[in-house]
Amino acid sequence: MMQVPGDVQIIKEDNVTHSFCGLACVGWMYQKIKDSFFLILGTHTCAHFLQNALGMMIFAKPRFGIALIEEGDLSKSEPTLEEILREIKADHHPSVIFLLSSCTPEVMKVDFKGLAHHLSTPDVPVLFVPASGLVYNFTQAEDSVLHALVPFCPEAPAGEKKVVFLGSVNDATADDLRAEAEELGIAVGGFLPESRFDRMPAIGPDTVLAPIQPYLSRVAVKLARERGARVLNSLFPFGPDGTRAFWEDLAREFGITVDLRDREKAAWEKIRKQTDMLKGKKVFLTADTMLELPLGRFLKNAGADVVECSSAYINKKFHSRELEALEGVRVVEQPNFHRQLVDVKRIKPDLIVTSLMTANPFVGHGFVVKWSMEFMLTSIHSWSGVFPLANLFVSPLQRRSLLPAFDEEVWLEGVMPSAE
Amino acid sequence: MMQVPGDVQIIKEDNVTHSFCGLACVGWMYQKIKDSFFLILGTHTCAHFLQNALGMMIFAKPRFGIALIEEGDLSKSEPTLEEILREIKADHHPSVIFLLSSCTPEVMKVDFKGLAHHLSTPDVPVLFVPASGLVYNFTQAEDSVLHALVPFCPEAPAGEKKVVFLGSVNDATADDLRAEAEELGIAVGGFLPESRFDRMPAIGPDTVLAPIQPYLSRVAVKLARERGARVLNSLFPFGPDGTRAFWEDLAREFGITVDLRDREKAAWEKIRKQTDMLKGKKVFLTADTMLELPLGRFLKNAGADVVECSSAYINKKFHSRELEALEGVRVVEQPNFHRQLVDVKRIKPDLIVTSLMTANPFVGHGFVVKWSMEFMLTSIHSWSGVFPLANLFVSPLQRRSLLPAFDEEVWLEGVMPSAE
Amino acid sequence: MRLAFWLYEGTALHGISRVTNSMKGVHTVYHAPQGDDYITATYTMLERTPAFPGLSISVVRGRDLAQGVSRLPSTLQQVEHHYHPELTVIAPSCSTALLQEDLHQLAAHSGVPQEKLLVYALNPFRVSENESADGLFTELVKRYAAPQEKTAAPSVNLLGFTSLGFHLRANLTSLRRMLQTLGVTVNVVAPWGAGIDDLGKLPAAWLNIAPYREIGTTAAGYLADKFSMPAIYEAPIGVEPTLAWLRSVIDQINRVGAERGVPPITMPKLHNFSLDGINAPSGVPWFARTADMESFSNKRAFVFGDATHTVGIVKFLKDELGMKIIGAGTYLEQHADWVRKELEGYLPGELMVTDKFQDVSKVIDEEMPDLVCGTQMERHACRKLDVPCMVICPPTHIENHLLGYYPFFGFDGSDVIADRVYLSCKLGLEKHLIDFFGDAGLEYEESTSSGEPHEALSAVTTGNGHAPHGVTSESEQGSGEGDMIWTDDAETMLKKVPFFVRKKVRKNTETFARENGATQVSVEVFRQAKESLGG
Amino acid sequence: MRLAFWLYEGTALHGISRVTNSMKGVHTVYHAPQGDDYITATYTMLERTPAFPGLSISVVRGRDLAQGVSRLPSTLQQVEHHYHPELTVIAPSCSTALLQEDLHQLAAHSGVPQEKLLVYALNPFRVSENESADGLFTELVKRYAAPQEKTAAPSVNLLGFTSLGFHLRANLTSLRRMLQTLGVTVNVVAPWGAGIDDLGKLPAAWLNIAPYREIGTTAAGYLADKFSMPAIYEAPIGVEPTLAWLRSVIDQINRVGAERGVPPITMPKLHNFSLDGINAPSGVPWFARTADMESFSNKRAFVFGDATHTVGIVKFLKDELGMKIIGAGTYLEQHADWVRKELEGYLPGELMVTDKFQDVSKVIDEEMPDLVCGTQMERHACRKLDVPCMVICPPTHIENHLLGYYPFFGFDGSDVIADRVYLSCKLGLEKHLIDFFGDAGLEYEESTSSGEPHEALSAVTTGNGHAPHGVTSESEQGSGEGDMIWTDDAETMLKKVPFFVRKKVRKNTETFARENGATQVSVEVFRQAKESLGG
Repeated sequence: MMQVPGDVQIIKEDNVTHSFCGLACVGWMYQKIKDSFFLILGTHTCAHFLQNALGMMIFAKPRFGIALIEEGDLSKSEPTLEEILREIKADHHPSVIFLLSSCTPEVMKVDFKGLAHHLSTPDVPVLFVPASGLVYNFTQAEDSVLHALVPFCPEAPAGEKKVVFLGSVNDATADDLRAEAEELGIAVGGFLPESRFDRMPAIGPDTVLAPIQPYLSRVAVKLARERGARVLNSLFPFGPDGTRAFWEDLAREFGITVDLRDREKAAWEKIRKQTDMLKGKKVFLTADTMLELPLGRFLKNAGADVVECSSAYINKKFHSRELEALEGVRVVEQPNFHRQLVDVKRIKPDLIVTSLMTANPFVGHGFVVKWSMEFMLTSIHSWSGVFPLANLFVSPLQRRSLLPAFDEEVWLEGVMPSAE
Repeated sequence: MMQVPGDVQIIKEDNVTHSFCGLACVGWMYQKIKDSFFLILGTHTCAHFLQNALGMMIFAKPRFGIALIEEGDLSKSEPTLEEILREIKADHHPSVIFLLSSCTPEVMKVDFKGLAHHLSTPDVPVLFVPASGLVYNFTQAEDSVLHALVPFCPEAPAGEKKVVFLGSVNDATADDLRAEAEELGIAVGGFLPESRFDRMPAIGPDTVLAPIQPYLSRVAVKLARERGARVLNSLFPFGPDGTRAFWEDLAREFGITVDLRDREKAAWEKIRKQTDMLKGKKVFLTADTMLELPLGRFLKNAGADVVECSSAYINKKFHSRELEALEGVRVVEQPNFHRQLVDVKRIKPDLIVTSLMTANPFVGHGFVVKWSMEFMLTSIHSWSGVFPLANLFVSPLQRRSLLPAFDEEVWLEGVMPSAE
Repeated sequence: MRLAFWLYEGTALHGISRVTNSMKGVHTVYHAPQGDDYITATYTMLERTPAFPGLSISVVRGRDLAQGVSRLPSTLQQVEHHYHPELTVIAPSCSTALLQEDLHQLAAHSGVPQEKLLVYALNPFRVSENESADGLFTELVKRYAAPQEKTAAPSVNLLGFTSLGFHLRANLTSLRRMLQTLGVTVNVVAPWGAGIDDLGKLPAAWLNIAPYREIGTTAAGYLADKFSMPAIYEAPIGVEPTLAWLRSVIDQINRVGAERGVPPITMPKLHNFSLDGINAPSGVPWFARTADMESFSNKRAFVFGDATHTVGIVKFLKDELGMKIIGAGTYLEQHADWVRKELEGYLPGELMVTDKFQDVSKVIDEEMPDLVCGTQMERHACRKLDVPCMVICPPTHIENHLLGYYPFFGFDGSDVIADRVYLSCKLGLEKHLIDFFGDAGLEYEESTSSGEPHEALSAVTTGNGHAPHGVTSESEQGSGEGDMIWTDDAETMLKKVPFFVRKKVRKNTETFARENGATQVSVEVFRQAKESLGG
Repeated sequence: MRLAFWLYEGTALHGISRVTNSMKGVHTVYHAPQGDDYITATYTMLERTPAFPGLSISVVRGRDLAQGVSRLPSTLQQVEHHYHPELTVIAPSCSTALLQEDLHQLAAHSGVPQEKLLVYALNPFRVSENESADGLFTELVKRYAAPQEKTAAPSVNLLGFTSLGFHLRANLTSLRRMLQTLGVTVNVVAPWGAGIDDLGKLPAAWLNIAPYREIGTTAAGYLADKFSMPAIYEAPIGVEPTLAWLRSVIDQINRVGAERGVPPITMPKLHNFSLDGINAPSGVPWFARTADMESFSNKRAFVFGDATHTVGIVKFLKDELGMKIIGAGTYLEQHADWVRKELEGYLPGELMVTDKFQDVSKVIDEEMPDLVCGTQMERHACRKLDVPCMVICPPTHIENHLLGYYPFFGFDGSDVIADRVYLSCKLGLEKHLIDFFGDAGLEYEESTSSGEPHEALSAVTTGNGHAPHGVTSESEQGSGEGDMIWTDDAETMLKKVPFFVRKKVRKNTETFARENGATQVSVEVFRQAKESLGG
């Protein structure tokens, strides 16, 4: 157990399992940066993973692909990607190619930095993005992508005091955040990332970086170090509580004092039906997307009994405000799934927020679940995200109450060999 | 039995059954005349017929519809269609509305001519098209449609010697016929119908009408009578034999002598594989589309043994050349289906060309069939139609030879109550 | 008089021939103009009848009318001569009905024995397909059902199964299999496959099962009155209704059995009802609880059809899949009261009762449901709007007459219906993906490679290979109330909303604006609406 | 090294877990970096497993490598402690395989009894999903199958049924039902549903049935060698193959029976194989002969998939539906020779053998078949081209994992396959209609009402609600040889050809022009080509 400011205790276990590796970030990053190509130097396993994780989006020619390491390539000194890059450029004309590492070439000790440098042209830079499962979990590789983009953010001159929002969100959410900031009198410098490679925001010593996703600590540190930018230390803008703190704190950075208590209150009021339902409910968050800390905090403030809030990676500094707000909640980093399973059976939570891999088996054990992935794919930021956020938690509970009784002896018979 | 020139005997029986009424012509006429609307004054039965016959083409708003006679309308003196016409015009902006009669209003003695006249406006004429099953079979109502279009064909001045092709064919076929005529030095005046209402061909005393469909005798007679046009008396342009005769005879009308023997021979040669297969095969044509006479003639000349060639309506004059060519073949008008069934079982034809209604039951009795409707919906005219025409007859024979043996005791068990 | 394009119900004549085409040894003679036997094609093509349907037309031509000649007697003679039916049903068409001919007398002139003829002269302007079929079937049952001993072992009749019925053969198989598992014999199925002698044997069964509200219930009612035969009228659509149906069969059989001193039957282990006899009889209860089905909670369904299926499917969607029902309707006015009663508590508003498909189409256009269950007409209306639709009842298309086993009844039927709902709807995670990225993530593809954007969209949204159309861009416009102006940048924002909900969002936003006194939709109004309406 | 977008086969690890996830009491431990257990999601989501699959990952992190630490022993202990499997299979991933660790030794350090562990360390760069699964299954059979008495009554084992297999459960049900009708008992199904003790009992059966070329045949071969068990390797896909399969089962059973003095079994009446026991067991033979199926004679089909289904479907399309096969291929190089032999006489050219989906896609693009039977990849390639496609084997999508009974094996399977062919292809008459009117008949609609043309096209061409895309206008261009110029009026004429054959017509015309020495396609050349090529 380690101590963090505010006396929150983090239990650290041996592993996160049942979650994706960093390559998964390709799924949303390629859609966000619309003139990009994501090339993974990897094996059959990486390709099969993407195929299954992103199988819903099989196009004839997707804007991501695998430079496939085959048996014969193992004995070669360095991979030769020239031909593959030619193919990509001819078919897709990307403005930028992200070259993602994966486990096998890392074990092979491929010099990715040198490789990316070698492949770059003035027209189409090739940026190395470390993403392998040896180091990175699920959403974390977005941090690596943004890291790689830093050199392509112009230097903002000193004195240009603007906020740059850190984290990829869809265009509608970005519009919302920008408008909200402007309404509060905050000058907006843009988003990292923007949706085109050539439009990355200017960042300089008077930039305020406002992280809007909780898995981007490395790029925040880098920008603070390299550009002297200031990193907002607040809650993440999820839920009425987080959104109020976020905007008030951000305004404060710009010397603006705003009191959003009424707005927060109104937002809570708007989701009263939902919070009434959540009140006192035991909620268990297994580790998956690294959104768990702010989600747990919102649940706690909504009156739920967060019985465990686990996350793959917790940064004491970057997450300090969330951790403070989670005081009293059992917070686990790198949880052991076997132990979680035992605890779940003992605690019998009313709702489990968990990964695609584990959701149905939890249901099979009689629990109500919510896919953690859904929080990635729903606009849950800021004020307009309050309602969808609350609904995501409530809808499985509501649904379960409507379905008829379930005799598992009858209806699970033969569903799977392992279920017998 | 009646005698026709050339000693061909036509057996006339009591009825054609298992075929559609004239309303069916809507199916292709509305597609041919692209700025038209076809309105049928009829009952639930008419609507249900179109729904089933054209069911494959259910659009949200098709360019044909039924002015539905409901029980309350039976006691009214004359139908009031104003409101319905407003609706049609607002939704479809047709250049012309064809008002088709059907059985019930004919029994009710609705004054269709007066009605059409009353509903017509200078912008959008409403043309009466008699089409009811009390009088008209299947394709025959195209004759009525063309009849109604005659006033909208400009008068061609005397001395303007051109051919006007009579009968609706698709645009590709029309192009072919036009090009072929021009190559032979024949001036083309157009087609009745053209594919737009305002482009109907000019017809006058020096127009040569070349019927390209065998079910249009009335409009031919009308144009001869009213405009003094000359009607080509030849074979219809189906198959190498018919196509050669058609073009040679048409050219002769224009004082041009052409010898298409080589071309005919080449065309036969091109379908030799098909005619080899047809040779000696017993083919039975039940009555359906009124294409039967030229089809039977082609089959006969291709070497098949046409054991019966039935048609719903035979016009001794209009069909004289086809009838001559069919000498020796049993030709029946208005055949009795029950008798045909007996004959079929006795004669055991190798191929039956028959309607949608009867095809599968004939197959169930062990026969090989071809849908007569398919000849309506395939480009079988002139030289480029030779190959598709021959294939239509041959493909079911080929197919049957490829399928495995069929034990009807096993495979028809329970397929339909009536099959047991 | 009204302008009709397509109709839900067929004609009275169609109803008659559906019954007679179902039966053995029964012929119909239409006294009608040439072409009125077009209905033959629906049997020979949709049901692929390998024998000629027992339908002959006695053609009435204009000339005959003028001359006062009728071919009916001669046609009846020909039919008798060629086919020797046990019974010939004679029916007028709509046009000949107006002639007010005495069909009985004409029939008598045929010389065919009168007991082999039945004149069934409904008013075709008043009676349609289902009522006609139900009526004729009842007539036949009245005519032939004979008092007799009950069978020794428990037995049932299955009534109302009729040629061209929706997934008829598979439903029949599903019921047969369940009854077999219960140890109950099928005495007679009628009209499907029944001969005249089978109708005679109807009263030998212990119980009548008449699951179709449209056809067979009247006959079952007659048999109840006349022969004191109990009847079950429920359709086993869905898992819970199937369980209730099975309990009901057991209960009714055991009541008769008790009177007759036959030992009661009991409910077998439910896995005995599965196709392999060893597994859960349906996957639906588990499926409904799995994680990706959770997204179905918020799916808004609209159901329109006949009586039986409208009721069954509304209940199934709500009770077993947990979907939201935003409306339902039927084209069968004569059964509307029954549907209303059955669906009490299920509908947010009034039951829609209409036979005008344009009106139904309009409701779909306005509501933009996440799923429509309807007829072939609704499917076409929906395709235009890119609204998912599945066909649940007639009128159908040839694709509803397939070879495989796709019942709607019983446990097996629940699986089939759930699969179709699943395949029709946009899937859970995939919908999220579109919701999240909108069209935006795909526009790049559009500009660089032809065909791709469709591809992308379809793969993401439907996941079932049925591509949505990219054709809504126009149709979504201009169907608002028309009096609300959008600023350019508000329009731009709207474009960031996924295309398949854009229309709905536009409508909701305009309503919000109006309620809040705005005269146009600005970016600000749009954002307020978004926040207020929950994103 | 090559650029890959999508792959046909999964990894060796996937093959291993497909086998162990099929079984009871067997666990797999992946020695792999975090995330390599992604495969768990395919089981929990596609198969909707209500229990946790027996898969645990022993995570290898960069830090561990640097420190020379392995978590494997601890993971094995945890697995033993929490789940008590009878057997744990230990497998490396592609990255850990490179580390050349001694997994046996690491396993030994766990303290878990060695007889409960099996290290299965394939070369994941050489071995893929199917070979890995087949290999592991054979290993397990070798390890556990024990000599013993045969069962008294005729019995079979069903081998190769494996988690995530194509329409696995339905196929299994189909075989179970047929065997039951024959009066033959199923001794063991494996790996699906089998425990270690079931593997032990395998030699008790009279006969092995291993219908999947990919998985199970090697084990059946081993059992034949070691225990002299006869085996049937054919897959009963299609009516005739099913009949042959039944005869083969009877024959093999009776041979064993003769040795054992057990009376022979005989072929029952075929209607006993139908779902209701009273009708034809399949609708395919009749369906194939009906009139609208006649149009299928000229339909050109291309088949690409695994070995079992490629062979089965090519034969079915040609032999039973009478379609033309224009080509076929497989992504399983190791089975290519077998496929070639099986399809001798069926293919006009060479069997295509590739695991590059782009290459397959290119062939489809060039040939524009009337039907493609392939994998999920082909379906996507086809959608772009508006070529009808049905999925016949893995890789699949969640829609291939449904609740209902849609087997590909047996009589019931023949019905299902035929239905899918029918629904996928453009129908007979409807295709004629389009052929005849081309786009032309619909252009008017296009200009007056939005959405309508799609509507019209789709209703006419597919008849199954799956609208074709109107997006081919660009893609059809420029894919000719590129060196042939078309005059404007020839282009106009080409536009009158229905859009979905336009590309093919363009190509044929250019070939004709070239062969006839023309340097450009004029109207005249086009017409000559049309006449010469048969319209």
